[in-house]
Amino acid sequence: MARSKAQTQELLDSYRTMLRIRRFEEAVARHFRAGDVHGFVHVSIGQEAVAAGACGPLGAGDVITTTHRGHGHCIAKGADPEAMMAELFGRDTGICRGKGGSMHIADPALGILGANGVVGGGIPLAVGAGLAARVRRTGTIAMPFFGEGAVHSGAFHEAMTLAVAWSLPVVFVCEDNGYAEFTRSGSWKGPTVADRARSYGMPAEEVDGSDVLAVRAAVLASAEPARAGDGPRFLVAHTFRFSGHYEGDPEPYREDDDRALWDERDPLAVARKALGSRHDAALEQLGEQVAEEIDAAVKRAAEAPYPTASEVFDHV
Amino acid sequence: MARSKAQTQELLDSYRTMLRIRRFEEAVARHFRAGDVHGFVHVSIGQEAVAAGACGPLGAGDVITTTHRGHGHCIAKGADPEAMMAELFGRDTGICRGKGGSMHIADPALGILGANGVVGGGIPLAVGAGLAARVRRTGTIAMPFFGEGAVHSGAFHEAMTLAVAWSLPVVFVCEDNGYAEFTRSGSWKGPTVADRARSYGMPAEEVDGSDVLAVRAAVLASAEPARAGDGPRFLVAHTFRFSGHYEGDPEPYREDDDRALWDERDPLAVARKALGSRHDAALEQLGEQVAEEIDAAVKRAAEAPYPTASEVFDHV
Amino acid sequence: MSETPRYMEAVNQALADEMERDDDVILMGVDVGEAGGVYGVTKGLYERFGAERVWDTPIAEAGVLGAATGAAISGLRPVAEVMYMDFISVCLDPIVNQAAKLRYMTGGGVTVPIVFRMQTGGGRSGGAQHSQSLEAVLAHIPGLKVFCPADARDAHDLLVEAIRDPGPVCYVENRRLYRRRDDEWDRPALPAGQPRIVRAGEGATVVTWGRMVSETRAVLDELDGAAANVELIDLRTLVPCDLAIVAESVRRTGRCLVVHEAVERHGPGGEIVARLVEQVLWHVDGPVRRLGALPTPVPYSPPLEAEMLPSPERIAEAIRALLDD
Amino acid sequence: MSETPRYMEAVNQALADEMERDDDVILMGVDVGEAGGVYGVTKGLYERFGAERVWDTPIAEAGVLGAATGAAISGLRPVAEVMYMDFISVCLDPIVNQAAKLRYMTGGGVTVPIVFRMQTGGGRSGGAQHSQSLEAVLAHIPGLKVFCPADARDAHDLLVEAIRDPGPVCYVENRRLYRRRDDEWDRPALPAGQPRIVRAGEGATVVTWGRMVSETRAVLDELDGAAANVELIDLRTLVPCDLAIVAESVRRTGRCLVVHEAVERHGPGGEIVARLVEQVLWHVDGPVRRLGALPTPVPYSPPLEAEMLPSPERIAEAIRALLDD
Ligand SMILES: Cc1ncc(C[n+]2csc(CCOP(=O)(O)OP(=O)(O)O)c2C)c(N)n1
Ligand SMILES: Cc1ncc(C[n+]2csc(CCOP(=O)(O)OP(=O)(O)O)c2C)c(N)n1
Ligand SMILES: [Mg+2]
Ligand SMILES: [Mg+2]
Repeated sequence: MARSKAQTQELLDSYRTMLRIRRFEEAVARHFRAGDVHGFVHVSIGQEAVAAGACGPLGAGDVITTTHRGHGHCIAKGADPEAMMAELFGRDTGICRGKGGSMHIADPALGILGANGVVGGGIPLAVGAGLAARVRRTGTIAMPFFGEGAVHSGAFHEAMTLAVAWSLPVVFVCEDNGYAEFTRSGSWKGPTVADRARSYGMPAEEVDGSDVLAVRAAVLASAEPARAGDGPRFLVAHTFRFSGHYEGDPEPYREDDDRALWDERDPLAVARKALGSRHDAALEQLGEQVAEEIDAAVKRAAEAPYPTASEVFDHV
Repeated sequence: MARSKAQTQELLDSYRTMLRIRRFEEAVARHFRAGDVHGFVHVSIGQEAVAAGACGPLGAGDVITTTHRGHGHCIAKGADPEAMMAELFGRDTGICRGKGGSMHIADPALGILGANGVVGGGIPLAVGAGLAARVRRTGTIAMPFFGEGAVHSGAFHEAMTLAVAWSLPVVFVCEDNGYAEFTRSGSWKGPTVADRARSYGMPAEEVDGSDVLAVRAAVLASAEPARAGDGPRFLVAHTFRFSGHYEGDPEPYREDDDRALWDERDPLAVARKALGSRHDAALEQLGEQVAEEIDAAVKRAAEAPYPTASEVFDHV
Repeated sequence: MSETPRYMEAVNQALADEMERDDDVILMGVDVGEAGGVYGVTKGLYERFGAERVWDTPIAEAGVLGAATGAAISGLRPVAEVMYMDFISVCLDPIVNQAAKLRYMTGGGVTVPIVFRMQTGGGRSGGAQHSQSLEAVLAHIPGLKVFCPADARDAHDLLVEAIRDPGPVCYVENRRLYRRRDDEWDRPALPAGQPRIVRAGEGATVVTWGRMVSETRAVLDELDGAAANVELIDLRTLVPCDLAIVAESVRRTGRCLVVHEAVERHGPGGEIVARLVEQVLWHVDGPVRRLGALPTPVPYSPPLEAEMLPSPERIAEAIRALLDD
Repeated sequence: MSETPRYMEAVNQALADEMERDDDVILMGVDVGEAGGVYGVTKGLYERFGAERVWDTPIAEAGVLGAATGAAISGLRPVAEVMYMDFISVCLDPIVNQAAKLRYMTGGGVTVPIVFRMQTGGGRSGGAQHSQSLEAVLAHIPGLKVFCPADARDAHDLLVEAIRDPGPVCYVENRRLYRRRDDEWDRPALPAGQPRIVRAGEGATVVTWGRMVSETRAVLDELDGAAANVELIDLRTLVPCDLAIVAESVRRTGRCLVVHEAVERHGPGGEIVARLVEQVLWHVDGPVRRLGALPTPVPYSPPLEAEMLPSPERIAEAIRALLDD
């Protein structure tokens, strides 16, 4: 299918977002190994197309909630990688003043209501944001991101139930990235995620989570009726967790053929192939820009001061 | 359809069970008003066919869990009305030694793992009993009873998910009795209970909960494959809560046409009609027997001693 | 003036006034809307404010409280009901891991103006799952405030304060007080955190909250001799809680008893005793003690439950022992 | 003998031994099976005992713990894992309202032989939802026992005891101890409920449990003068908990500090202080104090978290103050 000029621009923009996420997370992983980034860190390498494709079409007033694996969603929704990196370095200039870290990264002013360390925990929060949008007639939508592992949780069920019961402007985005920790997707007898979603009486679509424009199109199609008051929508993005569950994961559970998928599933490679060679020069330049941006983010994070001890009592 | 002799006997037996439940609960309501029965009391008048029909075909090793509205299930599974009445009177001779009361009535030795004061709370317990049956290869099944109000709870979702994931010998029985507290069934946009159940990948059947033989037949059909290791089954019994939500409920929320349903939905009337006039004499005698049994239960409960204070520390 | 409002009417009035004052205040809970609440506490609010302000919910408390929390960080001020405090067991995550922590985790990026309304009330054979006083569980969680009004005046004022608070407040009613009217309805409002001397005395100090305030007062009114000369303090809120007034009292009286309906073991009294001991150890010449419920689930049978909970008899006995030892 | 087992190996060994001994013992939890647990604690058990004994579960903790409870009253002895103690927020009902109360509510009709394995461990930037020590919440609930092993010996022995216990036990590991080996692996097993004197002394008594035992011991080993002469007691289990040994110590030393990783406010220290004060008030000539974490959510940033949790410096300072005041 031929691509319009606008679509090409969207693809270029999305590529940039994905690349920023990728380079950011590669830096995070490096600096985790170096001991600069602490605690539990989960990167979304391989899943960038979902973040970029889903957040791209959102407006400033739209909100997201995310999971323990939320860097990509934050960047795609507009968070500043420098402030994010400073957060992960535990610095006072961090996006949460060093108090959140990777698992709680957030920028509420940008509609990023936060990562969440509790599987399923962010889904009801987004439903509540949708409720607020309805009550306040803001015309905005809420989008919870969550993994396929979360759909067994009571929080998922109750959140879905409320969104349907109250026809809330929510677009649920489930990223099926092949694993929940060390357990392969589909290990549990039961319906597919999309069928599960449909069973609540909610339209659900499945989309190739490595194809950023496909994700984008699906989100656009879902967001419109949700925004118009036609009730919630659901997307399942089939994607691929290239890294371990957490940084440091030795991944003994990986199956041999896993890595083989990488070449065809890497969303950056997919986008690049779609763009063809015509943009090589521009993309090369973009690559340098992004590398510089992330290098600078790391540098400034490393130079930033830690919070002073007395700040422990702030914001309780 | 002509009824076999065996079926007639089943109907007579079931009628007896239903009548014992009815008279028991009528006495409970009376003695609640008199101040002999305490706390929160929920009777199942109008729903006796579900208890009798579902528990009738169970074996001694099969287990049930029930809800805040559990007297009927207990009696149908074989609990002694006298010990139950003593429990509700708070006496030392009570089936739980006075410690449980109506909302926690139980007789584990008979496979009655207990009523539950937490909506949804008993469902995972039954799934666990099913797990034990599988692990221990007992050939028994577990049957959680719950109301249609419970299906929105996370406990329901997680319990269903596990039963399917592990192919457990569980027959779920949802009683849709028209109300959850003061909220009519079907008030919430979303799937029917049966469709919800099917969405987990579990066969589900709907049955007229006022027709005891229909319930019985449905349970028999479901129990067999569940017992044989073919995974869980689900029944929705459409029934009718004739009383208030709790004893003392002024029921301002009742709709006018509600009571009109009573004549056609009363499971005792339905069974009696099916039996025809041929058994009138026998049923009259049965009525007297049951009345005597319940009167005696009340009398002995009222005469029984309260637990002594030091028993408060027993069984912690 | 006609009769002063009952405790439950004071709750209703606070809700109505705040909903009138601030369009962002909404209610959520099982049967809080059309039915007016299982105890009638929210009666009339659905009719008055409509379905976009008063949200009946399915029985899905974890989802509802999570949604309420999400709404609170999106500009609303939800008052979400947990029908019985015992049921925090099914919805603790939104209270404890989300609402309590979101402001902190975001470094001040959000405020979480939410009230978790819940009620307790043992002593009426509610059974083990409908009778628990779990305020200590909530008070242990940084980020949560915990209010426990003991009379209609405080039921009103503390709820108003809770709704206006920028952070999450667990507001714990006692259903056995619902129908009570208040001698002191005209008492001026006191801020959360400040205990109130209910009855002056010099022989000992008794600290309590919730239903145990009126229960203890009635006991004291019956006692005579030295036992009558006891100071009674209503703590009102567990968090915040400025113990200065209590410490001053204990320095004066030299003896202290903390009474609560919650189980004594690892209950809220431990905190109060430990803090008082820090502050007054060298001033006391008598014991600093607790009296709470026994370490058992709440039994159904009336005599067993009476044994398990702090009864007037046990309170009287503990006060006498306090004065004697 | 070769090297003594690490803490996590001691847990694994107790599980293996009990599963070998009793076919009714089963394991349940997210990734406890094929993967051997997220920290490797259950490694090898799936291979050894098979899928009917070691149950990997979906992320549905309320369902899983409820099912484990149902299995426990149906003849099995499940050991169900909550991956992080913080997540009791999503599965408190089966722990608190079902397992803890079922024996009581049925008047002894069932026993509930179940172990809830969970782990905590602040101080490594786990963030607000992966760092909490919530043992006080569980210890407050009648019907639950709470074990908090501080070293490999107890990790093993207390788990064996927990599995054999006819009632529910919350068994709280500390992941920061997982890789530690034990100086005293040959120490004889002590029953739950009995505190252990880790280090004798006459100047003051410090009571603690979990990771704070080794932390405090290290601090004491560094101190000199009077401060070195401090008795250190490992409480080992919060419920049951016989304080006689502690009270005897405090009568001797005249001063006491309770140290814990949990938040101080309404934390487990309050109970211990309150009980000690009851027993030893007239024998102490110094303070009876607590040192716990500050009343804030656990911050991510290392210096903030170090400030929030009881650090070696703050422990040392508190001990010096205890001796000086
Ligand atoms: C309630 C809860 N249970 C368990 C965990 C531990 N845990 C963290 S991530 C994870 C797997 C989540 O899988 P999925 O939802 O597919 O997200 P993914 O990691 O693949 O992005 C688990 C079990 C948790 N954080 N919260
Ligand atoms: C977790 C929880 N939330 C709320 C309640 C209060 N409550 C008791 S019964 C009930 C309605 C249950 O309706 P349904 O499941 O249909 O059962 P029914 O009463 O009709 O038998 C509610 C909301 C409860 N007991 N537990
Ligand atoms: Mg996944
Ligand atoms: Mg119902």
